[in-house]
Amino acid sequence: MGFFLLAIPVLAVLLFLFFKKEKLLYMISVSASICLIIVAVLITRQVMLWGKVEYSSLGGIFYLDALSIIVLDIVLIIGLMASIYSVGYMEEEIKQGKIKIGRLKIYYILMYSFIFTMILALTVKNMGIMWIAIEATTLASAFLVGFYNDRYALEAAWKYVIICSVGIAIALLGIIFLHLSSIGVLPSSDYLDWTALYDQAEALNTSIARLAFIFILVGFGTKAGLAPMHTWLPDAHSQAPSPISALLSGVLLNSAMYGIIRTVAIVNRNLGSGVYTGRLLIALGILSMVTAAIFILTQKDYKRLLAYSSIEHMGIIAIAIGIFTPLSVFGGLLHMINHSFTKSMLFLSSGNILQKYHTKRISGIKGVLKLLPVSGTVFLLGLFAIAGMPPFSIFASELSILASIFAIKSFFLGLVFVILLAVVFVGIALNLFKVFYGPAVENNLSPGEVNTPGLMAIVTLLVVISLTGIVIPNELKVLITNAQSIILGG
Amino acid sequence: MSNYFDALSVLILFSSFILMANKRIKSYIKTFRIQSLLIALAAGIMGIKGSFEEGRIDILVVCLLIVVLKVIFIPNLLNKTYANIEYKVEKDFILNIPILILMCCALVVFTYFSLSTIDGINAGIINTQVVNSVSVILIGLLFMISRKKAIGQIVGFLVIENGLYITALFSTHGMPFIVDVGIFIDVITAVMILGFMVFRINEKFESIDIDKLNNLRG
Amino acid sequence: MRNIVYIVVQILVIMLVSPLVNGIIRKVKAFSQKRKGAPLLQMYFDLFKLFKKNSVVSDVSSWAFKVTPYIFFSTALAAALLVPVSTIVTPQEIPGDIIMLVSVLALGRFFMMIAALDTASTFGGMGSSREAMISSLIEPSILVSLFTVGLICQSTSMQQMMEAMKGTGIPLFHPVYIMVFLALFTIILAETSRIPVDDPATHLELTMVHEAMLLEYSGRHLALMELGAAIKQLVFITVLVNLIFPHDQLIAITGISAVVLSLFLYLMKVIFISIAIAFAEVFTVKFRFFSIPNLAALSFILSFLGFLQYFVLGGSNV
Amino acid sequence: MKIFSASALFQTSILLYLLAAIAALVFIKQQKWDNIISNIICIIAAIFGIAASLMKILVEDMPINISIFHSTIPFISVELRIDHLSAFFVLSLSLLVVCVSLYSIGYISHYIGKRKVGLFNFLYSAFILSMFLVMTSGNAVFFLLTWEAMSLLSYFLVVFESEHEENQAAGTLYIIMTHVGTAFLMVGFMMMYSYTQSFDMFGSSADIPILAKNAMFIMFLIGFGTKAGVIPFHIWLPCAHPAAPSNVSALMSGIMIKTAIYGMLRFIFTYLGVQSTWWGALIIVLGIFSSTLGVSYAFVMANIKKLLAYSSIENIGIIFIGLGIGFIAQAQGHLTVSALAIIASLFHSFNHTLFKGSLFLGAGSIQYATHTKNMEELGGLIKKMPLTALFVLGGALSAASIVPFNGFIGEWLTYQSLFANIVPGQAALNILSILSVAVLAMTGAMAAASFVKLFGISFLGLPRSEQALQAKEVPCVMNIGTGILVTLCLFIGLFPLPILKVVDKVVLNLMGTSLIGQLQGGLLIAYYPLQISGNVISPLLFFVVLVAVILFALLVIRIIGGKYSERKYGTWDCGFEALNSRMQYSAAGFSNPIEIVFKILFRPSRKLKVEGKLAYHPESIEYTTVWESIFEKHLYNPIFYVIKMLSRRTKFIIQTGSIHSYLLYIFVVVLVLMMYNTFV
Repeated sequence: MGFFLLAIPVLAVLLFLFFKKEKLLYMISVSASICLIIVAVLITRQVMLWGKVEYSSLGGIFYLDALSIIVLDIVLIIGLMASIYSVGYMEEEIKQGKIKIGRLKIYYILMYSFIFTMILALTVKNMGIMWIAIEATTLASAFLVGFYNDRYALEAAWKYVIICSVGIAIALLGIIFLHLSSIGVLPSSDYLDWTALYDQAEALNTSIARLAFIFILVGFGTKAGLAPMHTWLPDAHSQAPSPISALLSGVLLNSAMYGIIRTVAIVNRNLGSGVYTGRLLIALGILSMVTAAIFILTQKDYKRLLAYSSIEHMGIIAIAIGIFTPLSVFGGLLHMINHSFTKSMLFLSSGNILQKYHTKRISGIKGVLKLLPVSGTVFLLGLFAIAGMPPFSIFASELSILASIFAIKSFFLGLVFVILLAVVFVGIALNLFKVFYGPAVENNLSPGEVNTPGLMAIVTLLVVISLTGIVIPNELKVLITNAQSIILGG
Repeated sequence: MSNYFDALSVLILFSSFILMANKRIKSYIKTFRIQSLLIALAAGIMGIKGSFEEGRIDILVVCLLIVVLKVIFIPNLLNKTYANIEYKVEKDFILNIPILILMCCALVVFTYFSLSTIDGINAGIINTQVVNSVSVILIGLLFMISRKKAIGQIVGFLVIENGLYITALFSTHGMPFIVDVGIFIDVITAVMILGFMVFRINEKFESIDIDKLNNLRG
Repeated sequence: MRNIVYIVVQILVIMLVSPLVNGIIRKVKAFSQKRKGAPLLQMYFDLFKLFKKNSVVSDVSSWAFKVTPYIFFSTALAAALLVPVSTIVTPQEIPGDIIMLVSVLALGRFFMMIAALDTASTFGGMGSSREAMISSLIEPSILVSLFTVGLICQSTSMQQMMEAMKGTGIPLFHPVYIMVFLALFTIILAETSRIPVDDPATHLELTMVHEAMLLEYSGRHLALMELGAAIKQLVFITVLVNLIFPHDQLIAITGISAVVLSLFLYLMKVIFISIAIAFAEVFTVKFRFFSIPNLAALSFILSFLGFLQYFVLGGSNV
Repeated sequence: MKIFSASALFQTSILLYLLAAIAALVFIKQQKWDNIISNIICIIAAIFGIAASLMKILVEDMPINISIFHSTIPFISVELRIDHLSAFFVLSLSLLVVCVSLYSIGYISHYIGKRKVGLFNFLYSAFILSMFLVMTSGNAVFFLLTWEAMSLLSYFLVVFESEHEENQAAGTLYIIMTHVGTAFLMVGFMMMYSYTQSFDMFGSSADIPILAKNAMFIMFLIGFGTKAGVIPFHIWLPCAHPAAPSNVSALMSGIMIKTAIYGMLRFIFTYLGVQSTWWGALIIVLGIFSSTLGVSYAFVMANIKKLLAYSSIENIGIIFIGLGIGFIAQAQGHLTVSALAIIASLFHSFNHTLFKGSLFLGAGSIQYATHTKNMEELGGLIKKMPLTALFVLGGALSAASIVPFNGFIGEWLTYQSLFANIVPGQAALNILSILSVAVLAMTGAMAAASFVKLFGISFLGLPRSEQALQAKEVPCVMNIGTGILVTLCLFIGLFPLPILKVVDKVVLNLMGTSLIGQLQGGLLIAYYPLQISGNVISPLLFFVVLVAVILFALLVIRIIGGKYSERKYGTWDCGFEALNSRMQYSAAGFSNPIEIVFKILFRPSRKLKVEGKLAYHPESIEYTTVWESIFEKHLYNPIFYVIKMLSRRTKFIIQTGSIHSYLLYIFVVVLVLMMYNTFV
């Protein structure tokens, strides 16, 4: 089964290379995504059945367990949504003359390479290869960020590649140190194998493991958008085409966070407590939330605003992992899922707004609910959702995380957490709510939606996040609980 | 044996000092080539040693890759890129050079103290080689910070990669082969992408001065 | 039976005495101005005449205008029922207390202010607006001063308070009551449209408050409004005299003669206060409208000081 | 499960609200039917609600537990627990909903074809449902969930007429304030969780140390205070309530802000238990500020709905004063006084629901007929809309706490509890109490003045605009809705005891102390005078006396003056040509004296614009007064300004656009973390 996971994107990329017709490209893309989803469902079932799935091919580096399957499923679902959305989005871009068919081809090739690298990162157990895959995601998405090829896009892409590569390089240093700490403990065939590292965690060299954690945290933290290494994120998210922004925010950040979580599990097991890693994670998490709050308060560009909100939520997840109790880890993983869904929904619907108004500046937009009744509504509700209003799902996970903070009696942290959430909400409300109402702007835009497939995608996401705010399927809960015990041990 | 490695690691560190002291693009590309050569040398010695003692040849293969890619291909590519863009002679660094060199010294000291927490330092597991190579990484980062030109940043990035590689080499005698190869592929792709982007930047901004890329703020 | 006697006595006394108070005040003022002045009973004649006159009603006005005189009058009379003139003639229980008293008067005032707006006349609006201000400013001191007395007497019912005050000797020598007395006296001046707050004799647009609201009334409506105002004035005077100058403890006898004696003493006290009010009117000038808040503040401070004397500063036993 | 148990009735009611919301969406195409159907279902649901809550309070003593659903997500569940207190608030809600929904059938009809009626009705029913659930929720998380849902839904209702800029701004301000308030609640709930390991708000708080309890009290006070609109957290209220459609304003002002009172009683009074006297003192201070400032602002407003909104702040202040006394007395162990005070505040909150509901509905009728909320454009409506005028007058009298309406009874009880709370020897508390008395007195008088202004300027005199001249009486169904509420106001004012008995039962259940001994009487209790510790009032008797006196006066005058005859003639116009509407006192003129007296509060700035060449005969004079809101100017704006400045400055310091600084951050973080590792 696992073979298909990697084969389908590769196949799709090959097909994109050969075909040239617009319709055909759309079809390939959507059907590839659907196939991936089917495969994912089957593998998820396997994982649920056996706890983990291992493959012997290529030296047995492929491995899936509850933690990776959660992130993987997010990748594939958001990937499907993005590819459905892309159909309408790209049609409109071509109609507006912004891009040509040739560019469309490149777009799809890069997009599926991007998805491929992420799948790879999540399905291997060798940390070195995971690192390679994560670095490859940067490279695959670099041109997607710079897709529009103007000054801004180019600038964003340059910063994206440089900062992420440097950050990731530091992560490699961390991985080297982790490797170093295991020398003499693991047999050479198990070098860098994270399951082996985890099993033998108590025997690792503690002082090196601590150092390794620092470098990995900074490295993957850069990719995950933790402040102050977040600086590439708002630029890249705001300049990329909207489906790509959705993928970056909803998927890429999680993959990087996945790397951190794996390391935390190993290092905490080695140290015997979560205090050392917890302090660092919480510090960076709070810093991310503060940064995001400051930037959201007076943000003038709505895609950047959403990007900063991603930083905030990555901070929240980092805090949750840092607390390192069952409840907090559960909340953190749930939050990862919820954030991905909500944020991709927001980026996708913001794409519709962008295509209608041709501006990313908030001040240039008025009367969204009139012009784009569906996307506007989804966007508005999504803003409430992302700010943590019930009955949307983010509220539920934030509640768990907050409860876990208070359960360990760190009131100051809890207070800061709540205040920052409130400040972010204030920022969103102050800046963005005005775009929805009032008459449509004077430059006689006609009301009506353009992206029908996209609407399907975002409405589906809206339904999902509303429902999962109240109840999650039992299977998911089991998966998260399994992942939680993978992280916490025992 | 380890004396040779100590000496090599110091030389590599020294080469990165020189890199930092270089004012012009052409000269630091040259310094980078020399540094890569030193690394290839280290890898070669280690590889020969490995093939004699354990029968591994993967380090040798990697050594070959280094020679091909880092000593020959990438510097040439950078030179070509540099030659292709119209380039006016401008000051390329932010702080002045003596200060930067002093900062590099401080970094080495800092790295030493930072790594001294490791149990058993200087007792076989980890030693001056590692300190030196980690310092190279940090110096590479500092180099990126201190250079305004796009090519300077690429070189800085490559120095970081070099530092990483020798860290791996000196501390763990090389990563698993597949990982090493993967890293190389990544690096080469990254450099190619960056090189391509330098052209674009030159096209759009009429300069490869990275300071001009400051439209996306706040 | 007791209740019916109470109601009859109360209504008779109040209705008969209230115009007299106006007469006395006018007479004293006339004397002070070296005039002979109108007869003491002039207001009775005026009312009688007005009852028989036709009413002229503004064609702009609505039912609110015509209903108001009746409501105003009846609230004044109902208020009078809450304040016994004599503690000898009392019902079993008065179904209302000082809070109710204030609220009942507020009902009358509410309608009076509305009626003034009903005619679309400039003066009406002016009077009503000014009345709104004065009443808002004076209300706190009414309640605080009455509350202070009530708290000492352990009841908010006027009847109980009067009963309790009988046992306090000469209240005016007590720090609490002297403050309350001064406060209540000021309140009377403000509430009954006396100089220095208002001038009942004026019809100059700049100074009118109460009169401005009555400007459009005529005939029986006017009579009811005038009578109501007079009753309201007497109610306040009664509150003052019966609380601060209790007299029934002086009466040793019982029976009808005691009632007569009590009422006579009451009348004397009312006349005394009327003369005092008249003197106050004679010796002051009308304030600028926006100086009235100072007066209100004064009366509030007086009542508040009275409260402080007992409940905060400790005071002596009362 | 018995069919006729309170529990079943409650569940039916909830289901019916749900049905109403769904029906509103189902019939979205047939707007007319949509409106009628969903409102009628709401009415039926509300009637069930009334029955259920009465049954609960009067018959059943054990709290009802309804556990509907426990989610797979930690803490999230749908769990109801209804005790007397919940039932009492549900009673207020349901009563109001019956009338407002009746009213809505007519009121919303003018949206048909112009706006999305189906959407409106969906939001409307869901909003009611959310309030219902807030009052009956069984654990803190579900409370929070429904609380936020309530905020969200009411936000959408506030911005429903979103084409006006000020409505959008009002909505944004509202949602921000309420969300920030909720954040404080959240902290409070979380502290609860951290000490007791559960979100059970009916459990014991014995494990919470006193310091934490104090902190939680502050959190709850700010959180609920924001929702209640208590000064200084009130700034959203005068913007949001007028912005919403009038039936929604009636709900928001009438009952939504009361959920905060419910919350305070539930979480502070019963869960935490009153720990020290300063809690109550703080609440009283807030109450004093709210009632004085609220009513002062109300008086100067020319916008009817703004006036009503500020009046709500005032009434919340009065309720707070009552609550504060209850808290103080509870802390001192004077249980009877405490019970009296809590009864007073609950009763006043019930009354406020009725009269503020009716007034907002009345304001809605005015808006329906004239399309304006501005008093300066109204006048003379009493002849065009006699019924509406009558109802607004009734509501106004009640709101001014004048006998024989219910507002008075509530205020009387508050006075009585203040009275009982003053004993020699506790200096600070006595001063606070007597200040409350003064404040209540002034508030009463100024409220009366405000409502004279509201009624007098908009209904009496000459019409000030074309719309007012063209006004027609609103549909009968709207007047029925308003009328029921006003009749109830009068009825409760005359016969306070039945409903007081209900309140007493609630308080008995809440704190184990009751005044029932003083409120004895069987079926005929309605006719008994109200007696609290020896002080008696009988509004009914007063009313009878009033009527008797009027009849008596009529009789006497008839005898003396003979048959009544009148002559119609114009109002005296000072000798000018003819009376016109511009010669009347305007709303601004009416409130001018107070405005000048309280200059320090309003800081009015006046502008006089004179047009025309001749100095003494200008063509037009325009006089405008602008008030400063001291809280916005001196509290909120500076805070906002500082935060925004900070944000704007830091933004460009952090995200400079220069890649070098970005790399520097990474560099510094690496060094710092390495340092951390060395030293820790």
